[in-house]
Order: sequence, then structure tokens, then C-alpha cells
Amino acid sequence: MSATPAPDPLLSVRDLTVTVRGEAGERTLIDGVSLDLAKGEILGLVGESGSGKSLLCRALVRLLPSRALAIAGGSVRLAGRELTTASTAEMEAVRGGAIGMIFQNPSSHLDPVMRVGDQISEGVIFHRKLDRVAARAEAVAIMEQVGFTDPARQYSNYPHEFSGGMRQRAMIAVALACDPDILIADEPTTALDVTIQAQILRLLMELRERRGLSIILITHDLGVVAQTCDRIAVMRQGGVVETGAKRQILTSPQHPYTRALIASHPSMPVDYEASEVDDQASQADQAQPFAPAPTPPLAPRPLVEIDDLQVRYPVGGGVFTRRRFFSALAGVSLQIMPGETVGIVGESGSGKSTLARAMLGLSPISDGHVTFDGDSLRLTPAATLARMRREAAMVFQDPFNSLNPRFTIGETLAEVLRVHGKVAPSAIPARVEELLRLVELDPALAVRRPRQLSGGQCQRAGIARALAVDPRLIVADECVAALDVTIQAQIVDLFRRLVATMDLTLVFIAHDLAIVRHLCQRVVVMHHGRIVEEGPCAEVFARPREAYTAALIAAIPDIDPDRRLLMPPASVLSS
Amino acid sequence: MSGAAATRRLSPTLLVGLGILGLFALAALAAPVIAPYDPIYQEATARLQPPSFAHPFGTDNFGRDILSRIIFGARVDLQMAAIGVFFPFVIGTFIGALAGFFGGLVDAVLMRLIDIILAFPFLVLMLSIIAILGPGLSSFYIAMALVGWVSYARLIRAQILVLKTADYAVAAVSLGFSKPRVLFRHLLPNAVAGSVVFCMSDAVLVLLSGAAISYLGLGVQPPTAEWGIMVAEGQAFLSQAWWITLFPGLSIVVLAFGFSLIGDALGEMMGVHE
Amino acid sequence: MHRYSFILTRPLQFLPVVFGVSLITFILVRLIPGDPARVLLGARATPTAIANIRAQYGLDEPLWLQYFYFLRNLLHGEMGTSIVYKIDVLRLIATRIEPTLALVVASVVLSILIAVPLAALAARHQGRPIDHVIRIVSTFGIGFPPFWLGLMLIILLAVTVPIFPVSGYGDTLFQKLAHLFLPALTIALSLSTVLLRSLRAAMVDWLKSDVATAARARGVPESVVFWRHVLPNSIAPSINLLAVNIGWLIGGTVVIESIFALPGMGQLLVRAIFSRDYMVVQGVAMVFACATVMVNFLADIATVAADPRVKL
Amino acid sequence: MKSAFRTSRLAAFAALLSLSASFAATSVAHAAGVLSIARNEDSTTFDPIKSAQNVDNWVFSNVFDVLVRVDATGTKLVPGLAESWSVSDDGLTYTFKLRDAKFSDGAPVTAEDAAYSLIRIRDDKGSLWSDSFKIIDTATAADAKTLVVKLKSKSVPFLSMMALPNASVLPKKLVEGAAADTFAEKPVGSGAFSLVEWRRGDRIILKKNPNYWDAAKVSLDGVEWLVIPDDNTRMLKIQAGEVDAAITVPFSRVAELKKNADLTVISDPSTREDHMLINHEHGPLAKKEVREALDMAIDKKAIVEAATFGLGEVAYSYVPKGSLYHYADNLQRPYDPEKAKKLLADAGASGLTLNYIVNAGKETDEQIAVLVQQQLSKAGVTVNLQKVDPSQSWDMLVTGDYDISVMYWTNDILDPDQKTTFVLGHDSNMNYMSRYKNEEVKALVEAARLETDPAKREAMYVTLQKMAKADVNWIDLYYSPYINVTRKNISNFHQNPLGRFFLEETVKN
Repeated sequence: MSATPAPDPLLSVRDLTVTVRGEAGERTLIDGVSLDLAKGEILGLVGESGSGKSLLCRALVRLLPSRALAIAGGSVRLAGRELTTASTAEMEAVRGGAIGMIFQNPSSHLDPVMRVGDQISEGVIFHRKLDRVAARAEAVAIMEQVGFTDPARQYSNYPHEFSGGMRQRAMIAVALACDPDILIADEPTTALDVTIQAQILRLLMELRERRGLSIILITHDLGVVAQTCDRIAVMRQGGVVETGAKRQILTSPQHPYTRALIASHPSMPVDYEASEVDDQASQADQAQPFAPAPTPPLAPRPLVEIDDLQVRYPVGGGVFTRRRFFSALAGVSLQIMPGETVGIVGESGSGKSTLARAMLGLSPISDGHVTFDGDSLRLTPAATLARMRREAAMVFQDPFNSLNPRFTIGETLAEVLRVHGKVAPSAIPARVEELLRLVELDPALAVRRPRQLSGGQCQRAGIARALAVDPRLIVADECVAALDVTIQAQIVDLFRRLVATMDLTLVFIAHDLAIVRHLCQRVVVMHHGRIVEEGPCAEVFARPREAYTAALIAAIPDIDPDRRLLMPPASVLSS
Repeated sequence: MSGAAATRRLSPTLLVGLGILGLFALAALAAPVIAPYDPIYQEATARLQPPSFAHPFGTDNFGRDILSRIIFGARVDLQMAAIGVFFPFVIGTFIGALAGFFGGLVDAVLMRLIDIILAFPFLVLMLSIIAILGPGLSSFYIAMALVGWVSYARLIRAQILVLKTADYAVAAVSLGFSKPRVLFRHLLPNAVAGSVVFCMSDAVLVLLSGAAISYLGLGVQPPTAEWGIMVAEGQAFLSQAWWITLFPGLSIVVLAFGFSLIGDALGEMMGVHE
Repeated sequence: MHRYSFILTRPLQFLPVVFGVSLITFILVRLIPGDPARVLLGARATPTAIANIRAQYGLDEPLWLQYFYFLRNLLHGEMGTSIVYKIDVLRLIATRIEPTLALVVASVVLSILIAVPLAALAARHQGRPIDHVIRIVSTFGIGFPPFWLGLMLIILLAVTVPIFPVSGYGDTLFQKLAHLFLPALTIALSLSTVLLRSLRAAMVDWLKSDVATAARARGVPESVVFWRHVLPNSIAPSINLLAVNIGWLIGGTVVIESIFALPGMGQLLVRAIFSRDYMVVQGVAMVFACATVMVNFLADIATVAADPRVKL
Repeated sequence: MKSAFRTSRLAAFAALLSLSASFAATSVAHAAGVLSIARNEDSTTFDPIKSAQNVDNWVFSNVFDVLVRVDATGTKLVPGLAESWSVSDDGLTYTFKLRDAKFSDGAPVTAEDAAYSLIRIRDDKGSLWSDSFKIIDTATAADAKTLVVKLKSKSVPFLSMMALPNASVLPKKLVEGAAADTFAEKPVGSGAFSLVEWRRGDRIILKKNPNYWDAAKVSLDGVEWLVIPDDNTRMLKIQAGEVDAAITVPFSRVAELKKNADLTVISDPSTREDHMLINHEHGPLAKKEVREALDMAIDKKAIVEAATFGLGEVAYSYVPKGSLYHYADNLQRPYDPEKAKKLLADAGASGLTLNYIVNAGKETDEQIAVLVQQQLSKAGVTVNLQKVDPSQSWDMLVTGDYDISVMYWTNDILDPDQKTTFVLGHDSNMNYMSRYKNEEVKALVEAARLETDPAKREAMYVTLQKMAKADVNWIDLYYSPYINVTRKNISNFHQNPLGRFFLEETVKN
């Protein structure tokens, strides 16, 4: 599987430097990067956001995103041919013809108003000079290769008519259409669910085998790299800090940054503490090592009780046609005890966010009951909502978007305190400072607006805002999904400390099972608007009862290079 | 993307736009000081004089100094642009915000109302209002407000519809903020950017509507100096005294240019496209 | 197809709009001081003659009853009789629809012919001198009062250099096109600037978009990227803008019609308002309303056709 | 058909783009003898009894004929369809002898038709002229060519009224048999021309009527009346040679058009008089001295200079210059703002503020308003201008919601009685909305109507003109001519003072 680098690499990058002309003069974005890619090799390019990995790959084919950017030095040689000085026409032949690209977000990279098949045959027409009919036949053949079930018909569909996974397949088909030697895959699976991610990664590896492709796989996820690549290059701040064979990098990282990266990865501890869990699944007596279990034994009443909850949205239909509904939640029942930390996992569209919002009375309920500390949202909506607003708070996914961009962090917090009136107006500034310290933010940041903060800082501010109400319940909806792994680890730690010290009940929603495994006592697995499995974390992860849960767990790319990436059986996922 | 960089330094577009607007505003404020003549003073012996040292922009058929009339006209036209935009903006923003935020029946009713007004011939409304209330600027403003709010309402409604699903809006609701607080403190300030940009092109529209109404014979009361009416009245002398129409016409064009530049620059700064 | 099913249901929404327009028009024109009978009789008006005319046209009835009659007539496909022209309003309008319609269509076509190439040129050279020139010239274009611009065009292209006719409407298609050119150009010079700005902005965005990057990454030449990917994607937002502007145009060609002596509905409307010819004002307003609604309807269809994602 | 459409469209586009063809030429594709006239408004109807507007009368005179006509000077009645007429001694019975004339469809014009037309204008529900023709008792055909009209009471102006285009003789058979507006769409008359097509809002196309009784005299093959509302465009249209004539030339354009060697500017005397109405019921305006002061404070000469560009003439009597019984020596108060100020002070009306209703969209009226405002300010009078559309100003004048306003009057009959009655005779319109009241004047108006001796009658009208001036019933401003312009190749294009165009005499070379 691991090919040794050929003596004469297919692609050779030397001292590549990209600069940007700005108002304050020139800045270097890619700083003297050197890389080699052998034929048939998969090179993993790893780094966090802003490390320059995407820009590097664009620079290879000279598709810099702005005219202010320029290749300032170095060379890119493709099979001995220099690309940095090639003519426009030559580059057009290289792009697609020799180097194909796959992008992170297939939804935005596929032309929404052009049929998928036409986008595949477009490159065929330009590179292979085929006529329309022949190009179409070629495109259909490639679509079949990448896993379209009915390519002849699907040729005429538009991108939005496909799921995310199929769109990424289409993107791959577009890149493969002209039979390139090198495939650059820029975060090809980041926007996808784990099970789909596994399928796409497998597809890439198959293609490599079948076509002898060389692949540069850009990703932030070390797990993905561990499961797929031959060699790894770690990037940080525009430069490559470390390159080497996969096993060598993962097992004996040299650079401290690589070490930090590996340490932050929320790997699934395979055997760790599995033995500690016994079979009793009663929720009342959980002695977890993470939480000090502050639950008063005499208060068995659940804080939140959800009973056969249904949420439906109308889709389509009109005057003449019958209205049709989409069931986001199809009968969910769940109890959350005070002081518990519950993780809700599931893939996109499984209804986990809807559940979170319905739980807090933020989504209209079609049927069923939500009870908050004994008050029913159905029976006494006004009073229950009022209580919820005072005693529960939410933390959101997008750290920037969850804070009003016009308010400073201080203003955001102060407003909450003022509205809730739990703190005397004169004491507000002090309380704001206290809250910021609680989430380990420098109080000096209070005067900044969200845009002037990093994602991690914003997320801390978001948590501080949730804490400002002095809540008993915090619902965190995918609150680390948008963050880099090192930041993710810090936020998860913060949550763990807060839960431990503040008598909080936490509902933590995530698609990343590893994080939930780390943080939560109990896990709830959702699929298609229903709960398919729930139970103590350790037990569910160790011995999943449902095939779906098992598939979900198996699809997580582990950082351990020896663990095989399992593609879940299609029967479990198709629905 | 480059929003942060753009806000720090004023773009040249904005500077030129503000410069033009500022120049006219200055002319309007200092009109009595800088205008060489009384704008309504008629000099019987100096009718239809071409531009000269005494009258840089010439005189009209009453022997009034065009330059002075343009300077004083700036007062009326800037006021027209400002008020003609302000009320539609305020009304439209308010209604659009309510429709977008509350949805349901409120939205349905308001949207039908907007449809009706959009389908209503502007001219019927304009001429009727002026006829009913009597001619003059206030009738003009009322008519502009009755029609103009629709554009703003649509813009704001669309923005609110998007923003109310934004996480910070949901967060505000989940924190128990009252509806007015969520709407007016959190959503609206973030929604108005597009409308502020639109204001600038709307101001141009207001000026031109005023000129068109003058052409149809109903505008500002004579002998008030106003550019649109000066162009309209000057048309009678188009072939013998081009300067009567040219200079006020150019004033409208240049002011409109200024507004457009400001609109462009604001749009770029706020990342808004019309 | 399902995406187009709104074509069947949408017309139901037209009814309240047209009804609303008729009601507002009815009330508004009757609030205007002035009496059609007096206008008709002129300086020689005597009270008996006025009363006679008012009775003849039912103007002495209570307002609600007049509106009721109006609606009743409408159900029979009638809009009453013009007080000034003494003929059936619908017949009167029918004689005046074509020039207005032709003018609007010609203006829109001309605007598109002007706006699309210029927007393309500007967007593809964003930030370069040609872009600035196009933007500045087009920004200037917005501010010209149309009546002034129209006259200048006549003086320039019909009198000084007699290429086009000064005014009027023709008999043959060829003549009509010749007569429509200058008025359409007058409108197009301002309409195209609006269109140009919006198109340019969209094109600039799409040129930077992932779609364009992806197309370039598969070796598609820049010009093809532009015409096959950027342009089709940039059109959708402009359709709505165009629809709104056409809506304005339908009721706003009066000044142009008057300057170019086009025998269209705008002129009819203004004369009807000034002479308090209630029935004609109502009729024209309703025709305009229907036209605006139709334009929006067509714009919806065009939007759906231009963007397969859109569902209405 | 479709492909034909497409090719012609393609051809059109090619031509548009190459700009090679001169489109102007295509639009002047008139037959050699067709006179095209540009005017600012379209006709409203072809039923003469249903209109009271000049735009219609102009065309009525082309298409229809009347029993008695007013001559080109506007001072004499001459035979029309009636070869001759006689009046009974008691002044109640008029007998008209009709000439051998035919309608454009070839049917003869009979006394029956004439009688029917007169009864129709008196009795028809849609007639706007019922009041004026109430004076007719009976109208009968004594034989095919003899019409006898009996009046209810004596009326000297009656014969002049027979010259109104609205009293044109219509074919009884066609009008009676047709539905209400069918005849108006396809009119048949006995005038010099007949209607070919009416493209509403665009043009009226007339062709020569071969059955016209004086057809030999008619030189034109046809006439086209084009509608070009914008003054500038209308003038540019004739400058570009796209029409043969353009009427209602704005005063401001005359000097420039005169310089054009291809054009003839024609100035025909009219009966138009512009005057300033004063609301006699409003406060100090009831005082004669105040009105006198206003008359003195208004510099009519300056108005004539600035607003009519010297083309008008200062007015001093309500009977227009050149028309019947005009008194040329009437009083003219000199312009004297100082004296006016003093008069106002004496009358206790210093610091007078007046509400001036201005007709919107009338170039000259707006100019006068601006001039008057400044002139009166010199006499210490503040004038607030209020610009409203003409229909509304009319309403405001009727309800008395005004102090002063400038209006004009053009005679449509030759006899001064009509205007005198409307202006001085206390009739139902409050003396032309001025609310002027003078019993002595009123009695004299009545008497003048019945006086058959021309000399005595003239004396009575002279007295009336003096009395009105003394009372300042209104302020006479200026008389102005009809100003039209034709291309150089057009001759005999004239209007009489009552506005009738004599197109049967016009020649296109």
C-alpha cells in the first residue's frame, strides 16, 4: 500500500513562494514550500485553517484567487516541465488535462444552472477535442465509474438534485473526465457525513489503484490522512514544517506543532475504559469518571422530558395539490436528568438540531410533549417558555454567526444581564468580566466585535453568553464543528470543566462521535428523525446494538494508521 | 472579504461622492452669501443673456441669474432628495421588518398591499395626490412616500427573512429577549445595509421624478428655483438659450453622480449588491 | 413539470391585486377636485348643462353605487364610456395599447443590448481603466432627466443629422421600428445603466466564484468560463430588477410618449387625469396593473427557467 | 406570414444598424397634395354637438358644413350651405334657402337634414349646446331646399350662432338610424374633406370630398391632422420637414422660426383676450379702488414684452380688437405702482395679500404669474402663486376659492353678445366667476341683445365696454394673434379670428 517515493517525482515543487500586494506592502503567504509527488502516491497535506494548504495547491496550477496574489519565486515542475512560466494555453491544457482538482464544497463548485453531465463533458470537449455525442458517452462512462447508479439519466440532472455525497462524486467525475495524472483533492470530505466521507475516501483510493493516479489530499483531519495517505506534509503559516512517510510522522513526530496536532485529535480510544462499563443501563446511577455526579439522589424528576415529539414542515403543495410534509422529528422520547451530560449524534438531516431547538421551544411542535422541570410546553406555553428562557441557554455552531456582528462582546453579555435583571445594573461590568474569565477569555477583549476575534474566541464568548443567564441547562448545537482540531480540544475541555464546577446539565449535539465519546455520559444516536439507540457512552461505543450505530462508529477515520477504514455496508445507510 | 480593509480607509469613490454632495450642501447652506444675485430678481433688460462675466451661467427669460438660481435650487433639491428618501426609508423599513419578522397573515396582507402598489400606475397616484392636496413639495413628499416605501419594505423583508434564521437571532430569542428587542436591536441594524445603499439610487430617482412632474406642469411653485423645474421651463428656449436648461440639467446629473458614487462605495464597504 | 406548477396557481393572486388597484383608483380620482362635466363644457358651462352631463354618466349617484356599477360592468367585460371621447373605454384603450407595449419592449431589448456587453467588458476588466470608464459613464447616465435627453436625441439624430424621424408612430413594421428607436434609446440609456450595474456586480462575483474556479481548474478557457458559467449565473438576479423596472416603465412612459408623440396609453392616461375622465383613468390603471402583474409573472417564469434550483 | 415578418424585421434591423436609410424620408410619404398639420391635441369626437373644444371645431369645419359661415376677417356672415336667408320683421322667423349640395356619400343636403340637425343640437341628451339653442321654437323644412326656423323670442345674435361648427348640418338618415357613437366613428358631412381614418392619439386622415359643393376650389388632395403634444417636438418636426404646418406656435419660438428660410410664420388676428379675473367677493377686492389700483400696478407692456415676446398687444377692452363693436378709445390706466400703492393705502388695503391661481402646464400663464407677482410686490401687494391643473383651477374659480387668476376667452361666434352675457350679464356663471355685480350693466346687456339697429347696438356695446372698464370687472391684459408656421411651399394657410382654418383654400406647391 505504501509506495516508496520514485526517484524521479511526477510533480516537484521547489521553494514555491506566493506573496500578496496589500496596502501595507507585500506579505508572504506561501513561504518557500518544497514538495515531491511520485506517480501513484497519495500525499496528505495537513494543516489548520489559514495554514496555506489550499492556496499552495491553487498556486500549483496558477489559479490564484486574486490579482493581488503572485508567485514570487520557486518552481513547479510537472514531469520535468516548468509550470510557473508556462503560457496561458499550456496551463489550460495542464489544468484538467494533467492535474485535476476536487474541491471541498461541491455545492458551490458545481455550476448550479448547468446539467451535471454537461459539466463533466465540458472538460472532455476541451481537452480531448471530442464532439458532443462522444463527450457525452465518455461522461456517462466516468459517472458510472465514480458510482452513479443510473448515469444515462443522471447526466441531465442539476447539481442541486443530488445529495452532498453524490455531488462530490460528480466533482470527482469532472476532475477525472480528462484522465489527469494528478488529482488535487482539497478537503474533499469535510462537508460530508462520516459514512459518506468513508465512501468518498474509498473511492479515491480505488481510483488510485485502478488508474495509477497521484493524489494530493488536503485535509485538516489527521484521521483521514492516517487512513489514506502514503506520505504526509504538515503545513503551518504558509510553510511545510514537516514531511515524511505516514507512519513516521504519526508515530514519531519531530516538530512540536505536529505533536500538538496529533495530541488534539479526538481519536476513538478503542479499549480504554471499556471494561469499566457494566451492563446496567439505568440512567440514575452513573458513576462516570468525568463528572462528579452532583445529582441529588432525592430528585429523580428529569429536567427535560420529551414525549413522542414530532416536528413536521410543509414542503411544496399549494392550492391545487395536496400539502406534503417533511418529518424532521418523527416521535422522539427522551429524558434528561439534572446534572447529566447527554450527547446527541447523527448525520446531517437526522433531526438532532431540530430536537435541540424544539427542546427549548424554538421550533414549533407538531405533536407530542416537551416538559421542562415539570412545566409542559404544550399545556402552559407562556410560563414554560419564560422559565426556559431564564434557566436554559444555547450555544451555536457558527461562532461568528451566533454573535450579533454589530455588538462588542461586552455589549452582548451586558444586554443579556440587563434583560434578565439578575444582576444590578451597577454590577454588570464586573459580572461581564467574571463571565469572560469563566470561559478563559481576556476581559480586555470585551471591547472587540466578533469579526475582530478568532473562531475559538468567538465560541468562548458564545459560551459566556449562555452562562450569563445562570442556566441549569445548556444545549450546545455542533458548537465545535467549525473549529480547528486544536481549538476543538480546548473548547471541549472548557465544557468539561464548566460542567464539573457549575452544576450544569449539558446537551451536546455533534456529528463527531469521538468528541461526544470524550465529553458525555450518555449518548443518543439519531437517524431520520428517530432515536435509534441510546445508552451510556462507553457502552454504546463499545457494543453498539444497532447496525447503524456500528456503521457510524466504524466510519470514523482513526488516527491509528493500522486501523482499517471500514466502509459501512450500503444496506445500513440507504433508506 | 476585504471589508475590514475597506472600512479602515475611505475609498476614492466615496471621497469623490462625498465631495460632490458636500459641495452642493455647502452651496445650499451658504446660498445667500455666495449667490451673486437674488434668485427671483427679474432684470427686464437682461433677458436670455448668454453666459458672461456678469452672469456666468447666463440669464433666463425673466432676466434672472441662472447661477444664483442653481445655488438656491440646491436647497430645494437636496431637501427633496433627503425628505423624498427619508420617509419611504423609515416607513418601508418598519413595514418590511414587521412583515419579515412576523410572517403569516401580517406578511401575506402586507405583501398583497405591496403588489397592489407596485402594480399601481405611479403617475395616477402622483398626479392625484398633487391634485388632491394641492401642488407643492409636501404633496410631492407624500406621494413619494406612499409609493417609495415599497422598495425598502421588500428589501428589508427579504433581509429579515434571512437574518431571522441566523444563529444570533435564534440566540436572542433563546435568551428570552422580547420580540421588539430581537427585531429592532438585533435584526434591523444588520438588515439595513442594503437599503442604505439603495437610498442613494433612490435619491436620484426622487430628483428625476420631481423633474418629470415639473415637465407635466405640476412641480414646485414658481418662482422657487428648483433644478427640475428650471430644466422643464427652460425647454421653451432650448434652441435659442441652451444655457437655461443645460446648467440645471448638469447640476442634477452631477448630484446624481455623487449619490451613485456614495451608493457604490457604501455597497462595496458593506458587501451589498443592488 | 412540477417546478412550473405555480403557473396554474399564481393567476389567483392577480385578482386581489387588480381589484385593489381598481378600488384605489376609483377612490383617488374621485377625490381630485374638478368635475369632468365642467371640463367638457369649458368656459360656456351652465349649471343645467353640467347637471345634464353628470346625470348622463351617472356621476350624480352615490360613490359606492358608482363603484358597484363599475364592478358589474366589469363582469360583463365593459369599463364604461369615456366622458371626453364618448366611446367605450376598452375600445379606446385598444387603439392605444400597441405603441406603449412596443415602446416598452423596444426599450428593454435595447437596454439589454447595451447593458450585457458593457457589463461583460467591465466585469472582465474589473478595476482596470475600461471598467472605470464604463462605470463612470453609466453612473452619469442615471442622472439625465429623460425629457431633456429625449429632446437632445431628437435635435441630434433627427434634425441636425436626419437619420431618424422626429416623432410619431408608423404604419409598417419598418416605420414603427424607425419611430421607436429614439424614444426607446432615451429610456434604454437610463434603464441600461441600472441593469449594467447589477449585471456587472453579479458577474464580478461569479468570476471570483468557486464555479468559475472549478471550471478553470478543468482547463476551460477564460472566455468560455465567462459565457458558459458566469453569464448564465449572473442573469437570474437581474431578471427581478428588470421586472421591477419594467413595472415602473409601464406606467411611466408618459413623458417619453409625449415628447415623441407616440399615441400610447401614457398620454391617454395623463389627458384622462387632467380632464377627469374617470372611466378612462380607471380603465388604463387596470390595464397597467394587469400588465405589471403579467410582467412579474413572466419574470417568475424566466427566473425558474434561468435557475433550475428555484421553486415558486 | 411568419417568415415574411422575420425577413422584414431583419431588414429593419440591418437598416437600423447601418443607419444608411433616412427614416425621416419614409415618414413623409404623403401624397403630393396632402397637407399635414401638427397640433398639440387630438380630437375627441366627430359628433359636433358633443364637443365644445377648439381641437374638434377645427376638424368639424373641414368635414362638415354650416348654413351660415363667418368670413375670413371674422366680422361678416357669408353664405354656407344656405345660399341666402331672410328674417321676418318681428325677428322671430328665419328662412334659409339651401344651395344644391351633397354629402360626401353623394346624398343631397336637404332642408330636412338641416332642420333635424338644429332640433338635435337643442334636444339631444348628449348635446353640450342645448342651452344656447333653446331659443329655437321650431325648425321645419318648407320644401326640399327651404328651411324655416321660428324662435321663441327675438335674438339678434341667433344668426351668428348658426355659424358654429357644432350646428353643422348632418345627414338625418345616417345619424338617426345609427347607434349612439357609430356616426361619430364614420362621420359623413358636406364639408370640403371627408374622414378616411382616425388613429386615435396619432392622426386624423382626411381626403378631398369630390361631392363638396365648391370642390373645384379645393386644391388639396387631403389633410392629415397629427397630434404632437410637446411644443419643442412640434417645432422640431416642422423644422425637419416632416410636416407641412404646425399650429399653436409658442410665442417664445417665433423669432427663431422666422430665421428659418424654409418656413413661413403666419400671424392671424384672433379674438383671444387674456385677462385677469378678480374675485369681487373677497375682502378688499370688493372695492372698486382696490381693483383700480391692481390695474395700475400691473405693467401690461412688460407682460406683452416678456411673456408674448412682443407678439401680443396690450388689451383695454373685453371686446377684442378687430372684432365687432370693439371700442378702440377705451380707458387705459397707466402703469403706476406708486399711485397704486397710495390708492390701496387710501382704501385701507395696504399690505394686501392675494391668492393667485395659476394654470399649470401653460407656459405663458406661468410666465405671467411670475411677472405679475413681482410687479404687484412693487405696489406692496404680496402674491401667493398656487399652480394647479386646469380642471382644478376651473373648480376653484367656480367655488370662489381664489383672489386673482389669469384666463382667456376666444369668441366662437361673431356677435359680442355671447361673451358679454357670460362676462357682464349676471348669468348663472357669476359673470365668469368674478362675482361682478352691476344692475345697470346687466340691463344694458339684455337690451343690446334685442337691438336690431346696428348703429344703436354699437353705441350700447361701447357704453358697456366703458362701464366694465370703470368698474374694473377684470383686468384686461393682452390680445394675441394665432401664430402658425408652415413650410415655404404652403400658401393660403389661414385662420379667421374665430379659429376656423380655411383649408379649402390652402395650396401645397
